[in-house]
Amino acid sequence: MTEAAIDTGIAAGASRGLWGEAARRFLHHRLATVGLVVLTIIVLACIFAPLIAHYGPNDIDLRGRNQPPGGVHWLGTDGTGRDIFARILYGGRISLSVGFIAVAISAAIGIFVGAVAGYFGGKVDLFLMGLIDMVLTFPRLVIIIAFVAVVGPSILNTMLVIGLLSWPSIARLTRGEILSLRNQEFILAARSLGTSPSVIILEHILPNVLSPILVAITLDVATVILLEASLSFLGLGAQAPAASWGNMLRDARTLSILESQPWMWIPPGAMIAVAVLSINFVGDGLRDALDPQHIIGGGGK
Amino acid sequence: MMHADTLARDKVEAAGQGPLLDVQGLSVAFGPEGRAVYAVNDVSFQLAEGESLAIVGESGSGKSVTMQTLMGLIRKPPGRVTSGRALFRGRDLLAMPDSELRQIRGRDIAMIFQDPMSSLNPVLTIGLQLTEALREHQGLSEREAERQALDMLDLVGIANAAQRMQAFPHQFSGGQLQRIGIAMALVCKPSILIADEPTTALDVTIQAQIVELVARLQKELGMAIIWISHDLSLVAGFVERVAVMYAGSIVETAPVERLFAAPTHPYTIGLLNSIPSLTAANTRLVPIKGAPPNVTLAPTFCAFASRCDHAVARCREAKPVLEPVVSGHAAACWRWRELQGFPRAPGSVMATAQASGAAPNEPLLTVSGLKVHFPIRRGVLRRQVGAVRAVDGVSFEVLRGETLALVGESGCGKSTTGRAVLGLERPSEGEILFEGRDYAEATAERLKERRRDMQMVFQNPFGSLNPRMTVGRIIGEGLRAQKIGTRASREARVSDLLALVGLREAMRDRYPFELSGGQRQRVGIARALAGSPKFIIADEPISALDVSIQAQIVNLLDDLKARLGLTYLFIGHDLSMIRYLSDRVAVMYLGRIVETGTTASVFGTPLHPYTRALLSAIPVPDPKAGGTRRRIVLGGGVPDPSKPPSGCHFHPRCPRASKICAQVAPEPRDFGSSASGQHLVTCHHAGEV
Amino acid sequence: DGGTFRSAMRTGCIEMGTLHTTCGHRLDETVLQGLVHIKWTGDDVQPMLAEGWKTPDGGKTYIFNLRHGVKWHDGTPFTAKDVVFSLNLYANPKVGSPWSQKLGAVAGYKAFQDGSASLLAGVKALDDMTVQVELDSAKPLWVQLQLIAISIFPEHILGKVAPQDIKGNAFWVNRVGTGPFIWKKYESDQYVEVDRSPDYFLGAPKLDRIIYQIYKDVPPIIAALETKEVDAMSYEGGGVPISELARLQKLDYLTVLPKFSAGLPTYLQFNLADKRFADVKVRQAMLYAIDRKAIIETVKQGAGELSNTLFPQDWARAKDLDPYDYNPDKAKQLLAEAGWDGSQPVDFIYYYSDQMNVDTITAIQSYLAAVGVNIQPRLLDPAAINQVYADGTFQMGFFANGMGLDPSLGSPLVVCGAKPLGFGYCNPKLDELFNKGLESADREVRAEAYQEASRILNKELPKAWLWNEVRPLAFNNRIVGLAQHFKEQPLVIFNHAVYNEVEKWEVAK
Amino acid sequence: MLSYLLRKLLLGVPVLFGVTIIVFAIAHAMPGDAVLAMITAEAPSSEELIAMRRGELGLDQPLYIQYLNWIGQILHGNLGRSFVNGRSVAAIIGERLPMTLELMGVALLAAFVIGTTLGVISALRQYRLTDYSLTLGGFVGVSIPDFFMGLLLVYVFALELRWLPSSGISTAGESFSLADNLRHLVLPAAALALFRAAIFMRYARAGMLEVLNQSYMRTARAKGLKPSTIVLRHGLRNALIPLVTVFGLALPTLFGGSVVIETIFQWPGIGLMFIDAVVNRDSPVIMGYVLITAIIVMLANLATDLAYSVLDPRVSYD
Ligand SMILES: Nc1ncnc2c1ncn2[C@@H]1O[C@H](COP(=O)(O)OP(=O)(O)OP(=O)(O)O)[C@@H](O)[C@H]1O
Ligand SMILES: Nc1ncnc2c1ncn2[C@@H]1O[C@H](COP(=O)(O)OP(=O)(O)OP(=O)(O)O)[C@@H](O)[C@H]1O
Ligand SMILES: [Mg+2]
Ligand SMILES: [Mg+2]
Repeated sequence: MTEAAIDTGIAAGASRGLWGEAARRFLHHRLATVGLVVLTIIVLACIFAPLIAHYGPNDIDLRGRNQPPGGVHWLGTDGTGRDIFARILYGGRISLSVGFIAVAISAAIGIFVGAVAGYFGGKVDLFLMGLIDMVLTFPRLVIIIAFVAVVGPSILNTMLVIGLLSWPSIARLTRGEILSLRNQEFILAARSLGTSPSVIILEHILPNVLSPILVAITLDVATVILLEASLSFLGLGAQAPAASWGNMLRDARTLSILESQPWMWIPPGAMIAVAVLSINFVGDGLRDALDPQHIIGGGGK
Repeated sequence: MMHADTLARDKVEAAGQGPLLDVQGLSVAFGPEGRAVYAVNDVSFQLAEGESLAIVGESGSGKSVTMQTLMGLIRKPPGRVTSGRALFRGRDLLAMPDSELRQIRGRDIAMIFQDPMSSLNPVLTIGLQLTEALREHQGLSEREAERQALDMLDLVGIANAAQRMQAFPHQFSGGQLQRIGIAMALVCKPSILIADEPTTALDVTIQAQIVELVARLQKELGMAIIWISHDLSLVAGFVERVAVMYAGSIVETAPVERLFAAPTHPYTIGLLNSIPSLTAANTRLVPIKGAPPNVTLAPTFCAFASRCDHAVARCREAKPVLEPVVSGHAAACWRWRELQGFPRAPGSVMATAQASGAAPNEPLLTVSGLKVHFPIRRGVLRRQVGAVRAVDGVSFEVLRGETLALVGESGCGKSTTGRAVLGLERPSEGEILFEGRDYAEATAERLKERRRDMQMVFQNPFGSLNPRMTVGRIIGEGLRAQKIGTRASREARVSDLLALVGLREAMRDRYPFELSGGQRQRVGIARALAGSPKFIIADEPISALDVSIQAQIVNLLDDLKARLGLTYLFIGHDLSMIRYLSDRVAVMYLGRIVETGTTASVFGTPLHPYTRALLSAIPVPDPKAGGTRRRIVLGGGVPDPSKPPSGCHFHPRCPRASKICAQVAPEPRDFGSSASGQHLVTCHHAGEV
Repeated sequence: DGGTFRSAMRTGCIEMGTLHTTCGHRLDETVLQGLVHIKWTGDDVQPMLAEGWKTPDGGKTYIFNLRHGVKWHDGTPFTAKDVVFSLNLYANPKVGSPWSQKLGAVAGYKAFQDGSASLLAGVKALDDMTVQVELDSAKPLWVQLQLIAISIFPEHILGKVAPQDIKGNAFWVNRVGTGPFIWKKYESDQYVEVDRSPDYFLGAPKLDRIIYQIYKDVPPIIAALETKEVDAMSYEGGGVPISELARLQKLDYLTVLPKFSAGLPTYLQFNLADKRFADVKVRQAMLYAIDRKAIIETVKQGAGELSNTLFPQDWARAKDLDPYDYNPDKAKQLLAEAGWDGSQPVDFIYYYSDQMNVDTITAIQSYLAAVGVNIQPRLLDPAAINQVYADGTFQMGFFANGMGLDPSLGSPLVVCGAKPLGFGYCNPKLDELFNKGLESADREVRAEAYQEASRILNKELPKAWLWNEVRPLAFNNRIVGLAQHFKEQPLVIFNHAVYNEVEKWEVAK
Repeated sequence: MLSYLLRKLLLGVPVLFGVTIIVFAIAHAMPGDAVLAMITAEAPSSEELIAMRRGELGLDQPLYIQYLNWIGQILHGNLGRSFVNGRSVAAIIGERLPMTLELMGVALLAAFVIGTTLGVISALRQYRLTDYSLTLGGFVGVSIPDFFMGLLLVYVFALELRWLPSSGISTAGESFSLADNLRHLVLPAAALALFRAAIFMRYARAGMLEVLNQSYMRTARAKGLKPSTIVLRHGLRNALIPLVTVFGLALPTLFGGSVVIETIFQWPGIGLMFIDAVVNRDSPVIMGYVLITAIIVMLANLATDLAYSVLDPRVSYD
């Protein structure tokens, strides 16, 4: 009867694929689910911005500028009378896509470089570490100005530049993790079965080093969303009339607005915080979900 | 506060009555009601001043949890003590606030943990770790604390202690760390020492040293000991009383002689039966059938019932309590009275395991002059300044269908040899012929092919399974990598393999951490079998397991050998098990093989001094023999393999060494006879009696 | 104890020296001095180191009588040698000063430039206290237009320095002058401290010292004004940003002058080499499309003066200019007539990134979009702008230019072949009018020429004139003589001298 | 150990070459050059003058020659002269580097101490109110950009509370005093530190949680040590090890951050110098900055390695 009990306990999760199981664990992580729901709402709201907002993001109304939040303009208007709510939604498109895509680029490069350096070691490692040091010390300002000059300003280029400049930290992290994992016996076991290096990296190594990398990635999303604001200051990033959360914050960079028109800076700031927080919770959830050993429901109670 | 405390204690001591530790009805559960794990159920025992008690039982039976609860070390939540008292000198450990318990921890009750490496803080010097408790509890000055710590290190036999106080844990060998762990527990001269399986991870020679050490210290310091183990033979020699735990409860407790002589509980009987006997060779091991208990069920029945041959309806309905059998001997079984007449070893054991077909004479694998050196690089240019000579000239043959055992101290190069054979390590020198072919320069494709024929069961049952893959994927990995069959046929094969190694189909979707050690080990075996190899290197597949599970696995390997005609290279250090399962034995010392021969001749007439020392350290599951056997305890530790001694590697530790040993490396000589087969010994003095 | 006056300054060019840059000149007004100085009324110059001057031949030769008894702050007497030395220094090709052109009219300038002469032949010391400057041709307004912003340097110090080493010389961070204040201390990117010179030739200053606090960014200046860490946000601070105006106006210890300072025509730049802008109708349509009044009233909060031509000076503007009142329908019509293709975006460059200007560009973008002109703003920094100008790789832009004292200074924006700001515009008639304006010193005669020019510029719109920039200033009331000084002047020219009569300012007790 | 350091330093040489070559090329890809940057409408320059100035500065030569000239100077221990004001780059950097290092040092230290402390507290109180509040606060922290944080701090502490000066490194015109300097340091350092403290907090929390589960923590408790000893001596020491990496990685970003913060607070460090140099296309100064920051980052990496081996005796470099 005890055996039967064990069996039924297992049968409950019958045919658990790696991802199906992860999804189930993820949904049991309360904060992660909340984060995912919030994030989904934000993303959907941004995608369907034209249906939700009554105003266009760039519809100016010079006579109705600097209005506080109210019935007509839910979150008020800015210095040229544009509807803040609409700008938040449309701005989210830029900020979130910059955040996601740039981080995706940097994570892809970083994980790849880190994995290769860590797994193969030796001269490859030496060379890649040099590369990492080099990119780490690049002055972003110069690179960005030059980059805009050569390829022209656009959101796509912003993502590219940020992605190309911010991968070294993830690469270092990955490398360190892999170094400590490389000689684990299950890797040897995989090798002895004739598994190819690419499969070993993808199936055996990456899932096991993901957790610290996920922390870095979620924090990077925040950094990147903010970085976009500084970039638009330099001419890269969202250009003048277009909104992004970052440049909405930047536009509020005067003492008068800070003091007497908080509706211009609190919403974009809050959106960044909420988005980043949700992403982080999702990241936590993902991490726990990919770790079968994590006690379900242990997090976020 | 402190004052009143001392007073209270003095009073109890003066009264001189009652046991030192009295645990009454302790129950511990983990997790919330409804989904709880009932780890400890109604455990009671007493420990008198200066007494030594062993707690044995299967893995997961609640031994560690019981002890950690006493020490206030379990994490709450999820842990909770659901009932019970633990009176230490009359004061309830479970009821006192943590600040008060803190005064007792370390000073009055000290604990040695299972894994020495991970229970020492890696970033603090052992000096600091040794003295901090002294300074905390006795307010000693740094100097004084250091002096006492030094004494203690000397006592546990750490050479050059004064200097080593400044060293960090990673600079010690496993055996040394274990001794430091003991010293750390002992510095405050506690009244009770709890040793939680302190030797499971160590090999026999060191295990022997430590058991001896603790037994001696107990006498010298007059403390009480609780020794937790799953190895009955180990504790047999030196404890006074044994308590057997199963599924969170104590099922039997008796003085040690009595337990071995007249075990009463069916579980205890099973446990004793699974121990291979040193005297009766080649009999099949008798494991306890079934799987370890499920402790997620409320303890309302006899947890052993499902595995018990004698279980009746009653066993499944109510939980038996400990009943005295004779004075000092109690058992928790409804039927102990009826069972007393049963023979201890049920039924005559099945005949020899060597039922395999072909006569083992044609070599499958020939290793000659194998050397594996790991370069040590230093300096700006990473010049190679030396090498770890992990394997330093090893030659042996494995014949088709036989089991060759490779034994030797930890770090002597056994695993490296195995890995080199498999091609996971590039040999520095030497030749490895598999089925007559050398794969040294083989292409990746050819190597992949060889890997179908040759597989390895890795040493560490947890570390060798990817924690994020399900059992099914792990077993099927080789099939996928070798592109054997279709998806469906691979699935079917995995099912077959699961059945073959005795795992239920439902295990397929479990993760390694959800498996018990034995199950994990079987997954490793199933993975190795997946590609239908001809040859398996089994690297200490059982060393981390308890006896009954060891027995299961050994039987499995035997069955497979018989059914599939497999050939094994079996790496291990548990000699009693090796004696049982191998056809031939090769003894390794510091990168070289010192003695090779049939099992019978090596165990019967060991010729190399090192082999003799090894054999003498095998624990005997007999309390009477334990005291009388002459153990050859080797001095010092294994030398640094990057600077092996000149001549015969063993000479610095050899009781028989002479001048020539330090100068000339001996050549192997055959001492076998036609009856005993080849028996090679690499010793200048072999054969001189 | 006369107290300290702290003025915010947005410049980092102190180390470079005033010879090589256009920034940092306000400082020279208090330490170094020129022969003449702009009057605070902004319409004439007043004698400084030159006590007086005369031109016997209607503007070809000028004779300056230097002030007697003036000493450099180190005690060395000031003489004609210093003047001759300084003018030569400006023109010296080895120095490479951007101000060199100011002496372009002096006889022998060409020869000096091409290396055939080692000195400016036209500059001579007649005696210790008299200097004569001879020009190539008569220029009746030469002193008023060219001699301002030319400081006189001590020959006994800089004369020892090789011309190519003048830039970045230690002198610039330890200046020795003849002005009302003595250079005391310079802390890089922090401040310049100058102390009163009791021997100043126009009378000892009442203030003890002036500290010019250097700021790169505007918000810190506003904060410092509020916390009274600085006393003035004036020209050298770039003026109060409109977005902070309301905030500062609330503070009773500040005098905020909202409508002051102008002379900055702001316009939409067209690259006339681009066919799309060749038709004047397109350019006119742009002006009709933008509601400039609304922008000035809201985004700029009144800090702009609507203008339909280049000149900020009232007397230089005709009264009958086309007002280009907001009329989007007319704009659409004109664009249609010109065959404008609205589907092609317009590359639009700008480089003011402060809040007000970004808002302005937003508004312009929105207005233009409404008539089918789709501009895509692109922010560039000055070096990039100059490169883009040089290469002609842009279509439109939003700019302002400091015009200064006189309408004639606007010529580099519009005359034929003007580089780099002409962008292919050429109207010989206009060039002729600009020349005419310089041939006479008579305001009436000049006004006629410039008014005619203003009409042409209004009609042909080589650039779409938007407004003249107005920049509010703010002063702490504790400095007496400062705010009052500006209150009397209705429209101050941007290049106006700020520290005029600084010796009379004092700290209120 | 020593040889490890030497080897790392030697390896740094090609990296420095790489950085300088790439940045040199990129810096010259920026539109406009030092001569064009100086042109204003007030003093328009003739084409001849522009050409002459370019010739003077060597900007008319092919790029690789310019680089070789520059590297030649460097090898003679000379960082060249600023295109803008002709001053020696070494002197300018020498004057300003201490300011930046003061700001960054204090900010990094504060961020580290605050972040680690809060992270440890958060870990010890996992899934309790304190933990949630700190997590939330941390994420608000990483959502406020440097430039806005600076303004916010000025608004609150300089304008509203009037506790601290709004900008500068010391009160202008007064002789330098450390106390005055520190008063000026508080806000910019805080603006730089808060964001990073939030990041350190995240990592410290994760690290501490990991450590809390280790068996040596149980051993420490079994010895009857005081809770504070257990957390500080046994826990923190181990939790610090992974943080050291994050610490090392924070340094380069701090250089970027100090450009912004130095501008907002008029802190006369190399960040302020750098932004001017970029606007002015002053390539000797840009290159000087890049070289110095690259060297500092590399030395800091090395220091990180050293700290690693101090904190973790298992790591040995040889
Ligand atoms: N934190 C926990 N949460 C849930 N269950 C736990 C926890 N700790 C221990 N257990 C469970 O309690 C039971 C007893 O564990 P314990 O560690 O005491 O076993 P043991 O007898 O010491 O075994 P071993 O020989 O393997 O050390 C096991 O089933 C284990 O899974
Ligand atoms: N990759 C490596 N680099 C350097 N030294 C190594 C390496 N792998 C193993 N060694 C060393 O080689 C020696 C033999 O190691 P090996 O793992 O073969 O021992 P073993 O006999 O299997 O010991 P155990 O019983 O502990 O498993 C040891 O001293 C070990 O430290
Ligand atoms: Mg245990
Ligand atoms: Mg091994």
